[in-house]
Amino acid sequence: MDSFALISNQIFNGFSVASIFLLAALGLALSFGLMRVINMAHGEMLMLGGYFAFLTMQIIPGGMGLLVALPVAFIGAAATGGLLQTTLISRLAKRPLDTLLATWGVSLILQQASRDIFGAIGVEVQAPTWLDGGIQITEGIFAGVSLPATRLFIIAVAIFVLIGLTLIFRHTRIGLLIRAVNQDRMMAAATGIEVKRADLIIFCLGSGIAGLAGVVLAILGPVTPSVGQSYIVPAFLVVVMGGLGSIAGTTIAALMLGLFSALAQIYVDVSMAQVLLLVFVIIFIQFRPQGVIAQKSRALDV
Amino acid sequence: MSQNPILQLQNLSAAYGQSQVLWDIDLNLLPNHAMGLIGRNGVGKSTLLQTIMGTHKVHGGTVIFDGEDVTSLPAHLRARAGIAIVPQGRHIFPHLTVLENLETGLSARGDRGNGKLPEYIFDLFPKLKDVRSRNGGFLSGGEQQQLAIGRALAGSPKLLLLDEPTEGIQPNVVQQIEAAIHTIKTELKVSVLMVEQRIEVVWNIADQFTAMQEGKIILQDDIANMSAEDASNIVRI
Amino acid sequence: MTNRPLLSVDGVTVDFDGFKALNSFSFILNSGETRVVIGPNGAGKSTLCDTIIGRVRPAEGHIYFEDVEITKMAEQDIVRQGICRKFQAPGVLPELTVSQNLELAAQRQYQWWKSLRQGVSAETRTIVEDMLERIELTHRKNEPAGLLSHGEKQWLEIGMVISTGAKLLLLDEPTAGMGPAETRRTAELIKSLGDSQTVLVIDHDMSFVEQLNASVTVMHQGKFLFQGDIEAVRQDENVAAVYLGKSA
Amino acid sequence: MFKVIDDNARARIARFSEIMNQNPHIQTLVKYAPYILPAIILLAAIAPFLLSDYDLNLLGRFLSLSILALGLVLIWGHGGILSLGQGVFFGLGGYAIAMHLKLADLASGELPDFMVWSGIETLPLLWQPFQNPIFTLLAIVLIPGVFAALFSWLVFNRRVSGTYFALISQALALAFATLLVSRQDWTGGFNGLTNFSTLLGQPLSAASMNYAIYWATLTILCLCFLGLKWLLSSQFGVMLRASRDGENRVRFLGYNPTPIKVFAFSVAAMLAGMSGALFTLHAGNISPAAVGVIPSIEMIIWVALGGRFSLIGAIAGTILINFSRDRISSAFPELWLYFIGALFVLSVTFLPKGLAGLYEKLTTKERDAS
Amino acid sequence: PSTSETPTTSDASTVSVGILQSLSGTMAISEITVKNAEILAIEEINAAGGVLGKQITAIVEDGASDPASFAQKASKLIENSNVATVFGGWTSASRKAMLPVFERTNNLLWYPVQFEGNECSPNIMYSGAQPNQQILPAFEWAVDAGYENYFLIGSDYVFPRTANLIVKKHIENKELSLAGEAYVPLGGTDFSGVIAKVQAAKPDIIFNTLNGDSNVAFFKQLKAAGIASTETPIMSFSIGEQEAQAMGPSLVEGSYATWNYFQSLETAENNSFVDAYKAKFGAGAAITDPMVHGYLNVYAWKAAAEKAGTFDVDAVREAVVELEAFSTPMGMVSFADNQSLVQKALIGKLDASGQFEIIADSGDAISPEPYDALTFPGKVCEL
Ligand SMILES: Nc1ncnc2c1ncn2[C@@H]1O[C@H](COP(=O)(O)OP(=O)(O)OP(=O)(O)O)[C@@H](O)[C@H]1O
Ligand SMILES: Nc1ncnc2c1ncn2[C@@H]1O[C@H](COP(=O)(O)OP(=O)(O)OP(=O)(O)O)[C@@H](O)[C@H]1O
Ligand SMILES: NC(N)=O
Ligand SMILES: [Mg+2]
Ligand SMILES: [Mg+2]
Repeated sequence: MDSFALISNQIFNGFSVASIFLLAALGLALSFGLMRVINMAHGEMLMLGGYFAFLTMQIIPGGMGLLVALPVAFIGAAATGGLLQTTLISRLAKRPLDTLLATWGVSLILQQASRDIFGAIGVEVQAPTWLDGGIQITEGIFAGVSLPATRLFIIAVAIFVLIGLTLIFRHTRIGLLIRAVNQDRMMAAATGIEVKRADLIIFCLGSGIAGLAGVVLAILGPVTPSVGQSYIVPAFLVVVMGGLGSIAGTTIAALMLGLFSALAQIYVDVSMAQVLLLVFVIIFIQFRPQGVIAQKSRALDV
Repeated sequence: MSQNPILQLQNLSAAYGQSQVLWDIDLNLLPNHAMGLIGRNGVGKSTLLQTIMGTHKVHGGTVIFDGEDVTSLPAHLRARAGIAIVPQGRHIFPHLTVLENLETGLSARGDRGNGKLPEYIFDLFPKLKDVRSRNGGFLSGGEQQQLAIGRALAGSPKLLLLDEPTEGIQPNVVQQIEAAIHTIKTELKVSVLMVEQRIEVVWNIADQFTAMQEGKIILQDDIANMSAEDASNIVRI
Repeated sequence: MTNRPLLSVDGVTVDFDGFKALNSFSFILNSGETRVVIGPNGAGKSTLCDTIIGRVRPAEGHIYFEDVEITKMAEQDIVRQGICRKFQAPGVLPELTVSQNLELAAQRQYQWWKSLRQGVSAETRTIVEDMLERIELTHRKNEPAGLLSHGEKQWLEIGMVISTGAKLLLLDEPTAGMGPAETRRTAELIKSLGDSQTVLVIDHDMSFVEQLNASVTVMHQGKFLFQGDIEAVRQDENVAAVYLGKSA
Repeated sequence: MFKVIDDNARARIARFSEIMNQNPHIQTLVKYAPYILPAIILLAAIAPFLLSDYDLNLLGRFLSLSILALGLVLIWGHGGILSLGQGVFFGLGGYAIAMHLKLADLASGELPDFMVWSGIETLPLLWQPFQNPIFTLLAIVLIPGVFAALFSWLVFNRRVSGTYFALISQALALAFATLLVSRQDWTGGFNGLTNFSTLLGQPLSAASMNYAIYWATLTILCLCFLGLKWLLSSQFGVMLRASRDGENRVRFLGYNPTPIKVFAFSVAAMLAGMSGALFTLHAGNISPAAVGVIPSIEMIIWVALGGRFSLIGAIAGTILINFSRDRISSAFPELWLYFIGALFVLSVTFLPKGLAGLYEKLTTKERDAS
Repeated sequence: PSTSETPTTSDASTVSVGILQSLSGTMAISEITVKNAEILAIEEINAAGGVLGKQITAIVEDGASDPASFAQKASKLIENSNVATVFGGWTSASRKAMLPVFERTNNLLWYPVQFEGNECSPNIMYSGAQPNQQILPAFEWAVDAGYENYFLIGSDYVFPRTANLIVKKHIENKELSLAGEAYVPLGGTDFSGVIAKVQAAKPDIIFNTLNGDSNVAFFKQLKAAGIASTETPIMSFSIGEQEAQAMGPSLVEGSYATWNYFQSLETAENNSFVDAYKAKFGAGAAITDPMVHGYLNVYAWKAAAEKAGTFDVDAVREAVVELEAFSTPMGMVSFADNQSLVQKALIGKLDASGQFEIIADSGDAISPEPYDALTFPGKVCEL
């Protein structure tokens, strides 16, 4: 296999890594857009998704298990996220940085709780047989490129989520109301929108998506109490790069970071690639400090 | 005057943190009436409207709207009960288009209505039709003001709270807005509570007036009883 | 010295995704004069201010202040040239006291290391005390500015802008939300500035404009429409059609 | 926990506990408030004669950490800059002194042990200046300061702040720890640097050395405290708070908020650097585990609990949490995470101004009542 | 866990010892099992009458997976609790952090885990394998089996890096080839880039020094990428019975590991140890190499103290290395003069039940060499 195949492989890997970044970051971006709040326990929603997948597959092993696990993890994580939102985050509505810290506390508690429940060592979800194999290209210029089915599946999940979200936001009334809350909470309430419910919906939705990401991670590796932590920092960087609350921006940022990370790994090791990822973001904001998709407004944001 | 008031404030008070800004406000507004609320800067006029709307917390006393005690209702439920506000500073949703801004106003109808914008909004403010697909944040002040009123009307309210609707508006549009408010009151049968600095606007539209000073109501009467002298005293020339 | 151009705006076009908020607009302000700019909502008045102060960058044209081109300068550098602007929505620093807000404006020591000292100079203090009197906020000087009402904030901000000692003040709707009494006092405040400070005032309140007794420029759709004193403006048919309406 | 108590100290302790016992009410707390601080400083100064070696060492560590906490009051409380990456600057200071200590122990031509087993043959250029103690002392302060200035300038100059800055600084902590681990040949990797024997020619294990380091820490802490008090009450403090509340407004008054924030951030980083160096002396080692994401965010909770606007509160919070950690994690190791997690949630939710805010509230209420 | 805050040496009938492992944090899962084994040994000794006529009191402290905490707690145990000796540590980082504390206080640490060598302190007893007791025997086995092209992958910390440095020297020395070398941050789970490199390099065998959970991700993604362990065998150095069972044996079945002990060892001593452990800590428990080292450390300390007739550290230390070979679950072992354990290396192949089938061993017990002569010429252990 030549270096061309290595690069092609890494580009493909980049898309799959980007899909994970995206699934991990979307929920963050949504609630950040709506409430200016970053949920530091978002990584634990991924973790929950993983454990829900594990539990589901204990009950329904085999090929069907994974397909059932997806909705189960979505609902489970969404419910947990909803609980977190109503009990804690809604109390801190006007103090975004404090929310960040409080949710970090929640993250510690959730990690320790899952350590007590499931043990510190990872549990394992077995990928169904229909995800064995993949596409191996043996001829032509892409010879040597292999597209494992698991990674194709991850990309498919991300695309599915993106389409769903776009439909909701652009073409439903709920989407409009959520965008209104996003922009002026006080006024939204005065026009008759139930702001807290919009928060709750977004939070559940975002957590649910993280739950899906957790299932996806479970196919790739162990489900551990700290599984969310390993993806959360890149997800934060995606949010930073994406621009406020924009799905398109988040998607583009995830793609850029995923591809950058994968391509960097051709030349440097994983550790250095992580460092370069931050350098990349800092350079990026020199050019586009408002993120990939900037929202223009005339407000003097004093 | 056998009618029941559409809005009744009893002993209402409000505060920002430790500092109280409204003291024992009593006020009655009759259906299909317009009331002008006047007073110096900082006496608490905006706070009073926010407290009626429910976007500011009631500290004490009661708000009765259309015969029901709404004191403990959150803002969105008061909106659905039929209160609408055009706040000071307009608070347009900057990244929604004009049309979308108007559509958010439909939420106040809850499940009522057919989800369509009432035509009269565009009759009142033809300009909005021209800019309907522009983002609200890009409109000029006057355009935004019209949009804010339109958005409030989209929910078919029974009571419209207007906080300095002519602030920063060009003179001929002020006339339009005045006319629009008049239409809103007389033809759409919406009661109006309006904070206004321009005494002539109050004069032209309102049936009653209320003057505030330092968080208290100091005078309340029919506009017909207000002499020019009163007017100038109130605003303390 | 009143006839030396202080600010000249030369053929400026501001383009918002195809919409020209300013359209080859030119404009000259002489040192010491007070100029009122009026025009319909959306005519581009605030955009003109934004452009002068560097918040919006023109697609075409140049802006000179005392013969120095400021078209592309950083905001704070434009301010340091001697231009200060009041925004339409009041922008005071909510957690600083009223005095501190004014001190910040008045002391004009822009290098950050010069702030490494206790207290403000006696000179600054005098300016601030004086200004507190003028804007009638002496009794609230030690309260956080965030506790002021909308109108009081407007006054504070006007006070801040004047205290900077800027040669050119841009006042965008300084009387918005003020009653007749306050409006009158604002007009007096502006008139009391004398020749040392050039003022550009934007407002819709014709009685206020009248009190200022200054020359008036009328804008329309990003362009120049009319110039003259208030009486001439009142007489002009075009202005009546697009702006003043039947009465006023 | 009391070891040696001479008569003098006994008398002072007696007086102190008298104050505490006689007057359990807050009102008297107010009355004695002016004496509390001097009393605490005095107690801290004589702590070497009161505490066991182990507890003294702990106290020394926590006082070192307090220096970092002071910096957080500056940037977070007064500047509105939430940095989740203070561990980086802490680490830079810690590694700087650790590099010096490693080199000081070696005969010339020798290499630190970990370089040998990482396959390095000559001392890297990066290490060479650290042979010089003066350079090292400067480096402890200046490297974090300059690096922080560069980093924060890149971010603040592009007007990126608030939550974005918090997230970027967290990524910085991750990147720094990762880099330390992956450059084992230069940094000792995951193990970090440890096993130091002398400081400025004196053996570190001597008891007198422990005392000296402790007193040095206490002195530096007091000086930093006074310096920051001055800075916060200066015009710079006003500008910093102004930039926190209205960055654009400040800009349109002709000031550039970027250097103000950068300077504050850099000062906090210098404090963190000193803190890291002193901590390394007390702890005898520095490793990536002390500087990464998790330690960095724990630093925030010290200040959140103590009070983000209060210098004293920050010191109190730091000492309180770290002592509880020593006690709780020994007794109930698995409870510690629940405890610190709950502390985050509760203190941030219910005590936004921390213990200092609570104290203020109680005392002003009392004053108003009387 | 049994804990105590008060010093106990004044009590004539007991002697306290410290147990210092991570009971929280990422390492807890592994280290708690070692703590359990150490406690088991202490209880057995107490039940049999104690040591030098005294009952042993174990004071357990949590190192919290953090080197600075290990150092702090070590000095707490020694200086506040006055323990006679300490059993503990797992990561090299924790050991390195504790070393100065033990040297300063002249106490003794019993360290139970395989490590990278390059260290010998008079205040530490190293019972875990030195590189020449684990890595090199595995390499020699691979050479004998005819593998020529080696890919080295490890977690990014000192043990993998140093172990691989040694392996690389030996590969070079034997004129074999290095297919690649890659490190992933501890706990890392994204192997896409590494696997692409493995695919590109086509090695004969992979030497795996990944730690903990990273292994699961690595094996899974390897499988997903279509690299079967039958074609490209993997030799692991940190996968024990516990890890294998948690990972699901099907994932790692057929891969190799090298240790000094496997649970599957069929000896009477081992069977009784395994039974005793399971009786106390649950039938499902997996028994691993570091646990046995932790367990035998306690017995070695007892024997040495009895030989010396005192708990005095210097006397005990001298006595340990003079002890006759003694019987342990892993067979007869003794401590060499450099205070490391003389022991055999075993190569196991993982079966479907999560146990290792022992397929080769080093024959004789291997003398521990802290410094590999080829990689670090001229370095010797001077105590
Ligand atoms: N967000 C706030 N926080 C604290 N105090 C406030 C706040 N907003 C207003 N206030 C205080 O409440 C008082 C009343 O303010 P309000 O805005 O209701 O006055 P107003 O009558 O509407 O004034 P204006 O004519 O200027 O709009 C003011 O004196 C002000 O100090
Ligand atoms: N950022 C922007 N993007 C797009 N259009 C904009 C933007 N800013 C202003 N506009 C448009 O430019 C026009 C001029 O706006 P400007 O605010 O300058 O008007 P104005 O004369 O100040 O009006 P008013 O008297 O209502 O304050 C308006 O039609 C507005 O919609
Ligand atoms: N010694 C080890 N495995 O860290
Ligand atoms: Mg108001
Ligand atoms: Mg304007």
